[in-house]
Amino acid sequence: MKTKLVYFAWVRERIGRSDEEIEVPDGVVTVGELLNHLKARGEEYEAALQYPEAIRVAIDHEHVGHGEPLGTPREIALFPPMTGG
Amino acid sequence: MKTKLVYFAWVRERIGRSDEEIEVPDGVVTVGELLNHLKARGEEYEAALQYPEAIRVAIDHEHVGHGEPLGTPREIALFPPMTGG
Amino acid sequence: MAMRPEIRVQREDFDVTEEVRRMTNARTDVGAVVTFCGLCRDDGGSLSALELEHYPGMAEAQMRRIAEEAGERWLLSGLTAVHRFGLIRPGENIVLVVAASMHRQAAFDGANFMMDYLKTSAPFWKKEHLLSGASGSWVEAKDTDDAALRRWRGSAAD
Amino acid sequence: MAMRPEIRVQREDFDVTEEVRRMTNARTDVGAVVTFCGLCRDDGGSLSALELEHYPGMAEAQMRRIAEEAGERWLLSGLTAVHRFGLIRPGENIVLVVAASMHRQAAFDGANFMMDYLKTSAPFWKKEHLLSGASGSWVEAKDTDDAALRRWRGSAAD
Repeated sequence: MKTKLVYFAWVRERIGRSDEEIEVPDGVVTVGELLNHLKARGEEYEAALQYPEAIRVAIDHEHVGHGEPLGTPREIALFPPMTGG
Repeated sequence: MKTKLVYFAWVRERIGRSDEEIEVPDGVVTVGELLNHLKARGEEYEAALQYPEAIRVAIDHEHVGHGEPLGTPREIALFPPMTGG
Repeated sequence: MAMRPEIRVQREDFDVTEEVRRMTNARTDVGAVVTFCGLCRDDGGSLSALELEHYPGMAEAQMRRIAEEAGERWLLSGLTAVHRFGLIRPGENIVLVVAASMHRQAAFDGANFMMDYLKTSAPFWKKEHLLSGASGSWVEAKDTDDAALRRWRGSAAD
Repeated sequence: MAMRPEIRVQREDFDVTEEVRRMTNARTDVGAVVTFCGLCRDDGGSLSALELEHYPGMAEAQMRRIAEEAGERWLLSGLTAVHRFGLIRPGENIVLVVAASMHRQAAFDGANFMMDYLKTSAPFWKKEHLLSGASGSWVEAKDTDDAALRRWRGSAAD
């Protein structure tokens, strides 16, 4: 499955890009499995995703927990805890 | 003791004036006694002070309870419960 | 407390932006400003105006006392209260409170406290004027306003 | 709920009076308007600016979800939330919330709720730029902000 990933704040800085399209392997079903899969893609991903529990994930603009299935999204976003307001 | 009295809202309307100077007799020591004394001054006062517990009193711009002594004030104000804001 | 409340009782309307700016201008330690505007409502469609009467001198003194009490309870960098008097039409402003602080909850609590006490202990009274031309009645004090006060009793500072 | 929240994410500043007027204009059923302004603070004197990053699309969607939830919990006649992005200097505005209602406590609670959720669940991030020219760090999420959320859980509507 081809999926668009978008990154924000220090996740974006560490990975070194703001978005990309990746091929999600068939075995990767949940959000948590996607994070693990990405972490193995290189040291910039390793640096960004070192503490997966600090990573917030949104699928098609909605927050999801790490145990949720990915489904067939248009866009998956990875970012740090939010600090707006 | 000569004292200035000021009236507001429906207390003012019923008494028919916004202020006056009166002679407070020696036996009138507390706020409550003053209200009773005024009530006896005529039917307009009777109408205004019919329910003394509904009357709020301020001495020199400070709220006082009906049991408080009058002291030697510059100004005593009588008015209904406040409805600002 | 270095905080000096700005207290005004006036016939004219106020401008919220202007009052906020007064409290944030040329300083960088204010993180939160909460404003409250109270407006003249006309639920039944029969109101021409509210006539706001006040006790000059005591109104300002009482508003200042409440503001200073708020300043003792919460860490506020500024507190403004403006109360209008005279004839006020439905949809027009009656009262403004502005509370500024480093932190948002102090600003919310300071403004909320100021309004609760303004409603019940500042010497203002409202009389209704009806569209029919008839003189309406004096607005009565509400039990719910007294109830609102109780939550501030004995509550610790911020 | 007839209430339609006004949600904006923008680079430009906002005007509080203007946003209040938008919610009270030509109506006589609004008795209370509470506004919250969040400003850029510089406690240490070393900050040049905050850079506000956001997730376009989701930011608006999330702000709208929070506003609609507020509209279900309290009787609000209107709710506005404006969040800025880009470089924001100390003393400048970051965020505005305006809640309008017949009654004052609903307006206070609606605005307060909106701010607590904006802080913790709307996709915005702050990076510090220092006067020294050095790139500062990303502002970290605060435990106190998560704690502030808890008070809204399971609390009944107005």
